[in-house]
Amino acid sequence: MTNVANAPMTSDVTTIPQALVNTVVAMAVVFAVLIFIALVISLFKFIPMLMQKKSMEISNAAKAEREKNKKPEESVEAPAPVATQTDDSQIVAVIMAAVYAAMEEEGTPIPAEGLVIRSIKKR
Amino acid sequence: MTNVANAPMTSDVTTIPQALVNTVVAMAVVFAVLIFIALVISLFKFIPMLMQKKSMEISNAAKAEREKNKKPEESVEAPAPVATQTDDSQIVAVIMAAVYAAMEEEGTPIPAEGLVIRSIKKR
Amino acid sequence: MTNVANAPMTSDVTTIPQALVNTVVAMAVVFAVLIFIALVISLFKFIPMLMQKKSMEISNAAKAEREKNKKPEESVEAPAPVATQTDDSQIVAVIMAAVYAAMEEEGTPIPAEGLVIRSIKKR
Amino acid sequence: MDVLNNLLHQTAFANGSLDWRSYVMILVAFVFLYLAIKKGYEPLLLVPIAFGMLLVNIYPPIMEKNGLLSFFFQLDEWSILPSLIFLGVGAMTDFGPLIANPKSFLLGAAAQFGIFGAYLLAIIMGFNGKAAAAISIIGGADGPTSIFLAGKLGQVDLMGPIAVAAYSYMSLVPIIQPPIMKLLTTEKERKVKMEQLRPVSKLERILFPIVVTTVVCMILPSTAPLVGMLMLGNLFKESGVVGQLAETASNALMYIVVILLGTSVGAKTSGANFLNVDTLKIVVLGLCAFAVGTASGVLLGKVMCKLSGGKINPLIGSAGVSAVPMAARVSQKVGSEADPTNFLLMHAMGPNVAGVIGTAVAAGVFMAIFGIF
Amino acid sequence: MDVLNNLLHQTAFANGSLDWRSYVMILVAFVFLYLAIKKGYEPLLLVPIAFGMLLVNIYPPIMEKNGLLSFFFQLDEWSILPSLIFLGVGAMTDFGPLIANPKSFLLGAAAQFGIFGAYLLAIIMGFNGKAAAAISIIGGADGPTSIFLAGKLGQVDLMGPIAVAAYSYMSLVPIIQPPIMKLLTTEKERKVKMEQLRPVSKLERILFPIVVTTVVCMILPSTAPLVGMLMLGNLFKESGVVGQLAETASNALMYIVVILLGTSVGAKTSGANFLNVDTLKIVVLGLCAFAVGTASGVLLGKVMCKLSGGKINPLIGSAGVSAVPMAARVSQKVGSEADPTNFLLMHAMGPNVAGVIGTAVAAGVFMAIFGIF
Amino acid sequence: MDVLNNLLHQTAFANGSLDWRSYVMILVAFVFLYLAIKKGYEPLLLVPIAFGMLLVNIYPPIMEKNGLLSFFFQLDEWSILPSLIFLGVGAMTDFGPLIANPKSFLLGAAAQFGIFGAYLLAIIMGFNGKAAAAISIIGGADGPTSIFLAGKLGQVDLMGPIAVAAYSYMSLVPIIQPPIMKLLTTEKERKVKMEQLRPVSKLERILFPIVVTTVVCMILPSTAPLVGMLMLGNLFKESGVVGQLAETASNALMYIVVILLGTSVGAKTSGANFLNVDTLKIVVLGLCAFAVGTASGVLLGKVMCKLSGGKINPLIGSAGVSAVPMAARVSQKVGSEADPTNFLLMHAMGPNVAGVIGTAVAAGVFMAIFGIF
Ligand code: NA
Ligand code: NA
Ligand code: NA
Repeated sequence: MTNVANAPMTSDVTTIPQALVNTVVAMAVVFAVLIFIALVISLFKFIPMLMQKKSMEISNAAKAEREKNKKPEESVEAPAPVATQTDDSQIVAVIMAAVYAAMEEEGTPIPAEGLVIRSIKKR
Repeated sequence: MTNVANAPMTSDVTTIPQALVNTVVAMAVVFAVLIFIALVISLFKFIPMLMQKKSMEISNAAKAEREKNKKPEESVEAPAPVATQTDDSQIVAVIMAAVYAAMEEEGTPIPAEGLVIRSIKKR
Repeated sequence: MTNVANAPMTSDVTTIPQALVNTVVAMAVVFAVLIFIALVISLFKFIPMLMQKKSMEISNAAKAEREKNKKPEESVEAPAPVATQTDDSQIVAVIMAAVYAAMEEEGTPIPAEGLVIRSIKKR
Repeated sequence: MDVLNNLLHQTAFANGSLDWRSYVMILVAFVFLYLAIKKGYEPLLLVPIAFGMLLVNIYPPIMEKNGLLSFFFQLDEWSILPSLIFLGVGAMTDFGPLIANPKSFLLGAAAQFGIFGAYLLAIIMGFNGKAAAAISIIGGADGPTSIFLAGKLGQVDLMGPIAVAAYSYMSLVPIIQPPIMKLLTTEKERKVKMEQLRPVSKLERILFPIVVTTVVCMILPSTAPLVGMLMLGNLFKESGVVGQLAETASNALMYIVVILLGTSVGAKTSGANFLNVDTLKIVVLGLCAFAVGTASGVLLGKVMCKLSGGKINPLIGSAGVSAVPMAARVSQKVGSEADPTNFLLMHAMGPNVAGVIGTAVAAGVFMAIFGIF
Repeated sequence: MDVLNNLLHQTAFANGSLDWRSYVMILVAFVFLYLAIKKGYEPLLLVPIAFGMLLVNIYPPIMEKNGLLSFFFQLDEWSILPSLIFLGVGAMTDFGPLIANPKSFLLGAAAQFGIFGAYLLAIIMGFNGKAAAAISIIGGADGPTSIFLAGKLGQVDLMGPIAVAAYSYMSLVPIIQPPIMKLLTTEKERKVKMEQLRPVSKLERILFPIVVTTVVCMILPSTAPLVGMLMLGNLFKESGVVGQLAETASNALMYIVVILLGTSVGAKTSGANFLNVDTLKIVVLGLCAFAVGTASGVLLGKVMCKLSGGKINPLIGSAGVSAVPMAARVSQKVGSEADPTNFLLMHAMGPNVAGVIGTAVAAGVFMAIFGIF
Repeated sequence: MDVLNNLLHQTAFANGSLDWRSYVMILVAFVFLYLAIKKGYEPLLLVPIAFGMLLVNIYPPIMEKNGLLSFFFQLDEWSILPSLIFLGVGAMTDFGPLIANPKSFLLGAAAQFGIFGAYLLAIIMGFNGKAAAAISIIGGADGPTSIFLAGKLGQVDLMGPIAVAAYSYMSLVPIIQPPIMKLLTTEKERKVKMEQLRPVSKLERILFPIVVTTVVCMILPSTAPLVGMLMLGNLFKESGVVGQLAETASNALMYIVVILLGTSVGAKTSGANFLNVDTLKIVVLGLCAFAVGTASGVLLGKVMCKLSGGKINPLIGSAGVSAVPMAARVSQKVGSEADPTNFLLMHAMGPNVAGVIGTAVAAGVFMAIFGIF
């Protein structure tokens, strides 16, 4: 793992001024990195709010859906599978988009296998 | 583990006719092996019958033995050790027979250690 | 791990007289080692006595100490920390003594770091 | 300020080791973590795999010489980890339903058509023989077998995509299989009720792993590490005299191995390795393999239904693709949709576990074809 | 009597492999066993370390080529064992208090001054750069990070003294910290009561390890094995879908690793290796590092107390040196001495676990400085 | 049809790698499985050993370069696995009865006559010195010590037969010992009742492993890996502060090691390796060793009975061969047959565990004789 060629300080002796510089820079980096993480993590406190909002939307959607689907024999199981299916296809779409992007980059013609997504969406 | 010399298909490219042959042969082998195991396993259903028959014989033998050995102080423990001993010596005999066979094959004179079996049988 | 140069019996064949000598010596060593351990372990029976004696001394000391320290707000916790501190500094002293010995041996001047012990002892 | 400069050049952003592919793969890792944690898709393997994916795409040296995950990966290449997972799988598997109904072996064999269908298609798509074989085994729906065969065939670079595809599709079995099953069966067939299985004695359960090891390894010796460990684990369980070994094999040892295998296989999906046409083809081939395997299992089920005079429900055929025990649960679910009083789970477990043996046999055939032993 | 002669020459007394240093080290091993068993000083690591110390000083070949402990030590050198311990630590750590109060990260950063203070002092004492860095990380009070960095910087000969010093001082935290804390704070500051922490949702707990891994490893990629494993373990715990992996990582796997790591690191303390001036210097430097880290944590705590208008108790700053969870307990204890109704434990856990991340970052900075990745 | 041809040539029947010996060994493996599972003969080791035997005789490459079991066997050769088993054994062993009655050490020493009797006989039978030593250690009735010594003396080819013989005879102890014990003792001696053992304090239990390690390893340093690990495990148990390490060492870690050691040692019994005159001789020598060890233990017991004025029951002498705890149970059983109110179990545990140390010492003497350290 040690790439000697790139090593900036291959001489084993560190002078005291060098050490001072290292210390200042290093502590600055430690603080910078930890402050940056702290900032990112402090955004987490908004997550509960977002979730609540979204879950309200979802529960509304689910309610609507449930009313739409009100056939007596399916009423118990319907909502869960529907939700699952929707999310699955979204995810498959995301993966596919990424792979497509990769292919286009490489200049490969995209074959007809787009049906993968469709075959999962159906059902 | 790859014995290249023996490798039948060291060329990396497989033609489609080759692949078709491989497929047909391979599926035939898969079916052959699994059908063969199925046949062997289907014989297992006779095991419970055999066991019942044998256990009946054993319980008769044990009963006879128990009557023969009817000394009051040993009556509780006797059957188990007897059974153990019998089986043990049978097994030792089987192993010994195999080892003897191996020795005769190699033309080694059989030494006097046959007493191993006897020393276990006795007691 | 096999130091062939030192190996006393590198010739693979052991004559019967050699084997006899080996056996006698080896059994003697086995007995010697196990008897020696047995002697050491047999001294263990004095440990409970020693412990009892020492614990009596300690409980006396602790009692005295407790009386000395009798300030109502500290009475519950005091004995334990005191004991801990005493033992700790004893141990630190032992380690230090050993390290000092090592340094003197090597002819290194002993630096001013003796304060390590003091900084632990204090408090 | 040399030091600061050096520091800046070491960051993942600046040192040139990461290109756009790495960033895409980091996103893909997040998606897999989402699927594993939120959706419960095979989390035991997808969480470590996705994390390995994340780490290698931020810090590629973790898979280079002396990198942490490269040490773990060495154990994959040597087939040690997949074999030890099979030891644990064996210690958790109940082969009772298969012993009670050995005809299930036929359905476990039929489902392997998925493997060979995908193999043919892979050859047509231009993969060389060994790569095609390694990819097609995804259709067997047994992760350790896929990794084992890819290792033995020297297809280490495909191991990442293969493992990801295998475990992803295994978790998608409840979505992939039902439409195919319904398409190929009539309502009447789906309503077929099967007789209760006979009880299986302890002696039969003990003999089973010994007999299967002997027979399979005699005919296809190169499967010995895989089939042997699977059956040894099962013998630990069924013998009843080494409960501690069964417990250790299926618990501490297996989960240690899962962690090492998952993270290291996941770390084979560096951007350049994963984001290419081959991966896309593997995704397609894997789906084909699952679909064909499901279909051929069901179709042989139909034949057996006919021949048995309607005593066998064709829906249990789809369980032959393995993905234990999910595929068997799918059979149960589709069957109970047709008739809520229909209980197929136990009957489907037979083909389900037979499919594990069938895939190992298929792997053995591939190794034989390529002269590997 | 050749044989008897040979036997006599093999004994540890006669074969010349042991000198007086070995005997001193055997005594030191006894002292450490006493401290670990009787005093409860970090026994999980000090018992194996002391036993490795005992064995290597009686039988040096146990650490030479093909010696039992040399095999285990190889796994230390390859950074496998420290990384796997961090996997287990992650699976046992609750980052909730840190998520609820991200300001704690500042205190976790401040405590790293201890490391760099010791680094400067080590350079002044004449250590070369890499040795100084490896030694100073003791101040981070994270054993696995110390061993990891010493391995990466190629300071294997210092690993024994470093590990012994690190674990010894970690267990002495309740003795070292309180006087410094009391010296630097006023009675009023110590009595500051902090508001209850907000509850942290499951989603935040799941996102935390993923975010920290991504951010830290992007900026300092060479920390990926350490930070990655720590966070993977935490993800196992918090995801809630791989309970078996969390359980295995923090139990069977971790304790196996502790046994292998402890005995082999302890066996790096052969007499010649340990009884020299460097060890004495390391003992001094380690104490300085702990003291400076404690002080700087408390001092930043004072600043934050001022800036927040007296909402933050400076005593939680000392917990930033890590030594999880002991340093946090010390904050609690000193706080409750000032006011028995003061409960600081949960608030101190934030800087405490932030200190683990901070030390890993400091280790990453050292690796970057020396061009290791 | 090339492919079909190739397939046929790969089967175990056709590829010429199996001769009649292989088939005999497969039968022998079945017999051992029968003994282990049905008869309960040391199943923890005989089940994995027999399965390794089965696999290697069907598929020899499993022990060749890069074969699954060859990797495990490497860990035997390096003495890692036997040492780790002893760690677990130590964590499960109660040395209390030995501490309470140190005279038991004499009986544990006497039983080692079995080893040296077998050694002499082996030399007479024509084995070379190292082979004779490796074989004779079977009489110590400690599997890991046998495998450890065979490895250290470079007798890897004998490891299969030695391990099989050692574990087989260990399980036959209840059949081999009683006739010898009864032959050598009078009814009156067998009826001797022994005083209750004194209670042993925690401190003594903690000091015991430390003292034994120090003394034994000082005199015979090459036993350090074995004796050290045994005593470290015991220290884990008795110290009371590292319960998790004791639990892991004696549970997850030990059973993982048992699986790896058992299968790989079993795989050293390929037909050519096992079915030869040497194996037959080993079987004979092993039995002699057990018989002589039992007899010499009992005979010294008689002497001690005399000298102590009838306070020691000679039956506890036979327990000195180890085979913990079976040999102690045999003493109990034979004693209670003479007088049903006679309880010898605890008194027999002393010589029983002393025998473990005695055999390790004997192994150390052999290593010293051959200049191995
Ligand atoms: Na399958
Ligand atoms: Na820290
Ligand atoms: Na013994």
